[in-house]
Amino acid sequence: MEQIAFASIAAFTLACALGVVLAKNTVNGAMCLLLCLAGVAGLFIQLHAYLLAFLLVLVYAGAVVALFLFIIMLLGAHGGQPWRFRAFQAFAGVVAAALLITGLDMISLRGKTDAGPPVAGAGVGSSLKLYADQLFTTYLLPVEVMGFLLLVAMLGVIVLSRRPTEGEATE
Amino acid sequence: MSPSLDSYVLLSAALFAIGFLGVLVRRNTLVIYMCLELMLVASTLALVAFSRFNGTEAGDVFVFFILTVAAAEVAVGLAIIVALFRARQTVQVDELDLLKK
Amino acid sequence: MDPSNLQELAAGNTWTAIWPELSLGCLALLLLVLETLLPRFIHGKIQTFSIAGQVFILAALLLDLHTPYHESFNGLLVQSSAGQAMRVFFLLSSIMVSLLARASLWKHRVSKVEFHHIVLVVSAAMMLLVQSRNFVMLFVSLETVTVGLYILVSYYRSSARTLEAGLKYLVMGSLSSGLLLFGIVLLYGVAGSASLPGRSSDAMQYDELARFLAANPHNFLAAAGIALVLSGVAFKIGAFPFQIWIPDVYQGAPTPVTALLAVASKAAGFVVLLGLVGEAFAPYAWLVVPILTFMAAATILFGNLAALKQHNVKRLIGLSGVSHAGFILLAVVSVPRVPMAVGAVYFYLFAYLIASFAVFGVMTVLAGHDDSEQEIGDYSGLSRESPFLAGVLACGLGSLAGIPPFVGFMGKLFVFVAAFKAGHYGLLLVAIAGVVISIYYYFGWIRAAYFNDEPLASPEIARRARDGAGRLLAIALAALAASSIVFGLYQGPLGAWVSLR
Amino acid sequence: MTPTAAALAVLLLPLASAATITLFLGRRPQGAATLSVVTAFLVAALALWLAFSGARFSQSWEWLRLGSFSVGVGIKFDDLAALMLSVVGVIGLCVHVFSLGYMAGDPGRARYFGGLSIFMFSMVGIVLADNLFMMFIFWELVGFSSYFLINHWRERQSAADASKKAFIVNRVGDFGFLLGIILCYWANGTVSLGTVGQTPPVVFSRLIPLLLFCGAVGKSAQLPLQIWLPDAMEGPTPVSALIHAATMVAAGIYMLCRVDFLMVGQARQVIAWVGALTALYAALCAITHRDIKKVLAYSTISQLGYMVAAFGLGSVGAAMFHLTTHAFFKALLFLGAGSVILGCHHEQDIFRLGGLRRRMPLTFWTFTVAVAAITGVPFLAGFFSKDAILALSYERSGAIFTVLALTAVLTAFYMLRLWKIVFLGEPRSEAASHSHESGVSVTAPLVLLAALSLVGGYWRAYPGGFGGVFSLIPEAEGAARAVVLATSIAVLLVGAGAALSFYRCDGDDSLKVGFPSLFGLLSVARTSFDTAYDYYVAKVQQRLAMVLNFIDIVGLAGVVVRGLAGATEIVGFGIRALHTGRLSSYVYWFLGGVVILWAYAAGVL
Amino acid sequence: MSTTAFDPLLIAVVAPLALAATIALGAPKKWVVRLAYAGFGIPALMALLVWWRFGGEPREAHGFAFLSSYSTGLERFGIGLKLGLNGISLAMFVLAGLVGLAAGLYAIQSGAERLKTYLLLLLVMQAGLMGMFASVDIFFFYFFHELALIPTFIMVGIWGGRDRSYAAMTMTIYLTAGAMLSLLGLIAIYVKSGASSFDLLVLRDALASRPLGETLQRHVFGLLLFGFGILVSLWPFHSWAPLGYGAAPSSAAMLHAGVLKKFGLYGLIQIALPLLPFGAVHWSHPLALVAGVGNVLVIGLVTMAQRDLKQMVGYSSVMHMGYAFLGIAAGTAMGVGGVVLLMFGHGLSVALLFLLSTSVHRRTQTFDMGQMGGLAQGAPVLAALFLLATFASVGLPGFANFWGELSIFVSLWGFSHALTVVALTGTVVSAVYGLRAAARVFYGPQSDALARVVAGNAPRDMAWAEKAPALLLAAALLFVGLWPRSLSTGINQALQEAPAAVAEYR
Repeated sequence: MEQIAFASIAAFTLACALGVVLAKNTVNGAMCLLLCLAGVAGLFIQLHAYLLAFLLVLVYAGAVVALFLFIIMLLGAHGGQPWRFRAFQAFAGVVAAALLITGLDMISLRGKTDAGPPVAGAGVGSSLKLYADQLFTTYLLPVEVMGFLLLVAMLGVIVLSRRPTEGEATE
Repeated sequence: MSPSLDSYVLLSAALFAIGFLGVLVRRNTLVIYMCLELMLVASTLALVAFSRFNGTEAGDVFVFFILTVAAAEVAVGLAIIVALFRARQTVQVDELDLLKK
Repeated sequence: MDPSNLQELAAGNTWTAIWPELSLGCLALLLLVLETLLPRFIHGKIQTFSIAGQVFILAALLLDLHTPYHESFNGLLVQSSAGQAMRVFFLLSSIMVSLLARASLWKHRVSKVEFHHIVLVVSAAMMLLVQSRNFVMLFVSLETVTVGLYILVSYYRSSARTLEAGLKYLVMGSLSSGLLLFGIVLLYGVAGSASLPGRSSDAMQYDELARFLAANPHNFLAAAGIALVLSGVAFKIGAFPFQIWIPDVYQGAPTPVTALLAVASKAAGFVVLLGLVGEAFAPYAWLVVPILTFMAAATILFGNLAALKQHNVKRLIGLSGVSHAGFILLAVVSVPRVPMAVGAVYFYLFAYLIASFAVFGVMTVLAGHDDSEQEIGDYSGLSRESPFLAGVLACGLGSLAGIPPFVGFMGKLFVFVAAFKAGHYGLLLVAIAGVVISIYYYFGWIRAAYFNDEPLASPEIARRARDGAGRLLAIALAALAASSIVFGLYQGPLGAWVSLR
Repeated sequence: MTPTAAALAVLLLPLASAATITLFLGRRPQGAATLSVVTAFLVAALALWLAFSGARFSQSWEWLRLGSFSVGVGIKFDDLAALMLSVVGVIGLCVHVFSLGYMAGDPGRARYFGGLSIFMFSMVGIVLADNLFMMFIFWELVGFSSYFLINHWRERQSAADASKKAFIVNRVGDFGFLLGIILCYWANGTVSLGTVGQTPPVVFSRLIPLLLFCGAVGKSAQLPLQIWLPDAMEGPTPVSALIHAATMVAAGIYMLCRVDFLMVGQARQVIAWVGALTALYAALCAITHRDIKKVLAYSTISQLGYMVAAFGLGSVGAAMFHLTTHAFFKALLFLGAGSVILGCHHEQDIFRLGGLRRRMPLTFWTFTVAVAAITGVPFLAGFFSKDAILALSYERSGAIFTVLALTAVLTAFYMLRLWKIVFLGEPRSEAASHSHESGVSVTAPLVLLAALSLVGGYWRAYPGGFGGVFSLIPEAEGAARAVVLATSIAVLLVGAGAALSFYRCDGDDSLKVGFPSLFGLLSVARTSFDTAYDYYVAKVQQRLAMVLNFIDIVGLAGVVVRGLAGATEIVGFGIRALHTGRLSSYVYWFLGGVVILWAYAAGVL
Repeated sequence: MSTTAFDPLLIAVVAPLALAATIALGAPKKWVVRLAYAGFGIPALMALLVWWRFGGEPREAHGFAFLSSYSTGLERFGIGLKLGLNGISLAMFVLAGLVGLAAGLYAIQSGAERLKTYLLLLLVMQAGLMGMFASVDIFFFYFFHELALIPTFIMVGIWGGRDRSYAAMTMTIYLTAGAMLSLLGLIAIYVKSGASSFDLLVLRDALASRPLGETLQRHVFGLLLFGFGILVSLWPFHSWAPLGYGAAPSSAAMLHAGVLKKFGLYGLIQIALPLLPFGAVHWSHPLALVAGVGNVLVIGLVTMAQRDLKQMVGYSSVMHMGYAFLGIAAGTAMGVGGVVLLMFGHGLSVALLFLLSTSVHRRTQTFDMGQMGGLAQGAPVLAALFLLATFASVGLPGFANFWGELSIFVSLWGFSHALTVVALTGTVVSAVYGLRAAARVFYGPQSDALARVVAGNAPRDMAWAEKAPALLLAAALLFVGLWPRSLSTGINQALQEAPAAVAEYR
């Protein structure tokens, strides 16, 4: 049962991921990304990381993809630019894909983890309490740094997207 | 029987590769950026799987940081793309070649 | 997890150990506060305040240089004398960047305080980065640095070039972060694997990982992970083939940011690399050393050859920086066999800091509104218009070229000795070829500044050369030029201190 | 004064004089001249005192030591050196005094006398040297003084060329000389004349003597390096007398006599033949020349050939004896010629002179003595010495005897041609008709040398004796004696008679008029060496130099160096072009990097 | 190892630097020249002083005297400023002092544009030269060399003649390549000796008891040979020399060709031979062949083909370096001692020739010998000095060069007969080009071209300011030429070890 669920979610996720890459229309691409993330969240749940699945949906689907869509609309960039394949680009793409697949194969074939079944009991990703314990003891410093990171990002967004003020030199 | 760790890792690697491929072949900055996000998500998937199967904790905590970083990065990245669009009226990377040689 | 354990863990967070980072953070916040509190017309002074604050922290830091090697924050960080050295390094660089920004920002109508704020935060993050002994900490501080730099690179948002540079840096940077992250994940996963000997419960920790790797000397997944992590770090230091973004981004970025990228960000990358090569990946020298050897050779050759025909000074300095990364890599690959190579890396970094900022200083002073278009030809006749700037430039370039009596020569000497001790003879020959090629373009630059009889290319540049740097920047530049000679002649404190390990 | 101190004084006085002139007397020609002449006088006096007091000694000081290699400076004063030193001193004094008159009014007098002093120093050095290195040192220095003095009139292109030629040709000879010395050093471990002479020297081949002989070939103008000496007549005439007739050119002979103990039979044979052929060849050349000094120069070469032949035939005595007498009469000839030139306002073409007998009687008579001496009129100096050589050759080698006898005929022929055309008949030019005898400083040396030419052949009369040398003079006995005597008188009569009867005192060369083809042949023979060398220098050596220069500049500095730089630059351009500015292409670099690293990690690479 | 209160070596190094710094920091204009006089005079005085005292000075390790050391903070690294002289370095030290003084005096009166900077750079160069030969620590030996080298490039670039930019660039790249290779060789010795010290005395002790392996010696000596060889213009790596010297301003050319270039030879003698005797033997034959045929014969002939006076001097200097290499290849005390004497003599004579070439140029406005002639009439002193310099470089006895060449030739026979012949051919060749140049420039009637340039005015002879440096050099040439023991005794003492070690392997 779990196998079937995994297989179907995995297939769905992969398909959506491919959709992101292949979609002509940017909006469709963003929707594919959203679905793909949902798939990953599903896998998280299968891995008992409920909290993380929730976070993923919340942060990614709720914020990130929404932001993407918002920007796409803002810039009017959804009008799907046609795929402009040139022979060289196509060739390079095929080669790249081949190389990546080879790399994947090697990882999967030679890099077997030989892991047994999942360790019993839920990980920290499953409950908010355990998670918070970790975050506010061992990983307190990174959390603090993350605060600064977010502050910087916020300032950056403000600075960058403010309309050029009067008299600011433009080219 | 539950799916093996290897299958999760393989799936994550595949997602990662697809993301990379997207960065390679697409010319639309926004799509490229989405593909980059896809790569990050692929990493989190492997991380969670490893944590689960190995019974270690750090991975799960790490995911939190990755998600936060990704959000911040997206915000900044999109701001840059917007600013660039304002300056150049395009989101196609092929048209961005003021800096070369 | 019982509460007492939590108490214990919380008590492990010895905040005093990171007082310089905290002070920098506070200073950064203080800047924002001052911006909102103070009236608009004295906002310019906030920049000076920021510099003064940093100098104060630097002074305090210099009083507290020697620190025994110890862990803090439950092993997330490690404090040591080398860490102190790098704190000084990043402070120096951020002071210089602030000074340069002060000279550069007024040419653009952009918000100034935020710039300084971000520089401070980025510097603090770099300090944490080089002290990290845990991949979570590493990633978080690295991303803080990176996100900060995304913003800084695109800071002159009205310039299409700057934004293009920003986008390129953004995409390449995110890509490399992705590679690094996936590598970390692979390592974490394989090291936690229950079926392998030496399983580690917390493989994010360097020492845990090293223990696991030592027990599994030829694990494929670990090797793949290491390769990916190295790719990510190689992006930071600009090692071949992950250096390709450098000239474009350096050219487009505001000059102070270019300096930050070229010096601090690169140095941070190298110290991270040292930590990885020397500690976390030490058992995998069979993999790391050949990869880095290849990278070093290719980087030296590529950087120098690409710079050979480059006329844009920012691209040139970027490409020359690539070649310097190659030289430092030469020392890094020697680390597994020769302990003194670590000292060589630190010394080289300091030499590079001194020399680079001297050059960037002159570049900033001479730069107009659009500083991405400065050519070597623009420097012709500089020595007549401003002997001071020309002298500083000559000291900087001489040091970069590695000729005595400048400090850069000592840096190269240490690196060469280390590489020779480690037996990398072929690499040394490549390095020598690189030095010889590099002489060509550094000399071309000096030639423009000194030998050309024609006046400066444009009256504007001539005016800027005559106006010179502001007083603070001039003092800093003079100090850099002087120290490039003094430390070349008398390595006393620097030499002893850097080779403390 | 101890003999050693005296010898040192002889050596160093001229050096001191030269130094003083260079440093302080450059603008005071009179002072320079006086100083130089006084020095020459002191040198002559001390030299004669040393020679005749019978002091014979040797002493040496180390001058340089590097490892096992040591160069000494020392004095070896034996009979040979005493004889040579006396000759140098006397001739030197005569020439110095003569120069006072000859060079009066020349603006470069100070330089000239400085040069003479340097020459005296160098020449004395050769004479006194007790080892071959030291001899080589002074050997080179005389070459330099010769160069310097030939070049005295430096605004003349011909003087500049001649001096250069003299030095370079000598260098060619010295090339062999030095090589010979080096070989000798390695064979014997020393080149001290005393040490090598006492123990049986190791002469591992004919090479050493022949190489040393090269030095003599250059300095004494033997075939095939004789070309420089006629050109050297560009220098002032006293210089020609002193350096290019009496002393320096004879140093080659002196040197050979010094290293007599190194000689081996086959080498001697070569040396004898070179000498004999030189004697004959130079005599032939002398016949056709119009320049009074150059005729004398060829005569000098010819006589030097005699001496070399004598040495080659095995007699140091005969060679040195002829050297001594030749020094007297050849110096006299040159000084006489100088007197003529001075009297005739620097007219040197003999066919534009004539009739000087009456206008310059003293010069005429002394010159006549000299001509008589060189042609071997009995009981004059040349007669004895030439006889000795003829006798020697008669004894040792019939072929060489024939050659030398033939040369003697020619000598008489060209000398009397010269004598007759210059002094007899009527003046054939303005200059000659206004000629006049010069002052006492010019004539006094002539008289002194004439006296010496008259009596110089009676070697047994020399006070103090140079037994070490003169006892070695061979004397023909019995029938041989008669044959030699007859031959020498016969050749004199034939040669002199032919010249006197054949040449007429008019403005043209009778030989050229009478036998144009013979004259042409002789002229071609005379210039053939120069033609050949000029061809070599201009067409071979210079072209080779140009080709190598081309290769160096175009090939090495151009193609290789610039080419390498260019190739690097092209690579630079290529790499620069990799920065396309397109993000998408940059991503491929990352992909490439990751793939390479993966491949290496997987062991594929 | 005592640090004496009065250390003439340190003074000789520091004085020019300190005065240069004073000038750089803005000494009043009228003081600049006076400071420069002091800056060149003090090292020369110190050099003469140590020359005078050297005989009576006690010898410490390996024949070195005047030893003193100063810390630069890198003791742990085996680097320290250690000064001292043995007979070989004494000769070079004196040479540097004298040529430096001459070059300085000549520069002061040259009236060059931006004279202050010019003098400043020359002073730095002078300090480097003095330090180079006074250093017992081979790191500082290298360091001082580079310190002197940099100003050369700059001077060629700023004050050079035609093609100066290209010349400066070529020179820089060539010499950097040479310097880097030799640095690598020095590092190799440092690392492989096991002594972890750059102190030559320590290295000698260490390697005497435990010599490097033969393969290693071969490689390291090869590195040093090629590195130093490029610096000394070993054929075919000589292209920079005529080009650079042709373009260099006179004082820079004097100091570089006269003194700085000897760095490579000095390094081979003082470092490579004693420390790597087997390597020396291994490389001696190829070295001798290249130097003999390439430097002496080929470059000798090339020199003959030159029309440009300065380039000719440059090429002739390349040729004479061939003799020096031959002496080193011979490897005996005789040969190597000869090289030291030759370095001394050649340094003086080539400096003199460059000085006089510039003086000629000043009067004729050209370096093209085809256009000159008859200069001796107007400028007899110049002519006399030029003749003297020419004969000195041709190897006439009475000048310092002669002793060097003689010893080299004699020693060479023991090494290779054929090459001795080749080398001796060089003496004829050098006479040809030397005298030809003298004749073309000074003798014969005044050329039309020259007459046009001077336009009726007879060229003036040298004034005292111009003459003094030339006389200084000439006097030194003659002094050592007449009294070679003044140097050879010390040189001989210093050559007790190395040739013996070389001989062991031969």
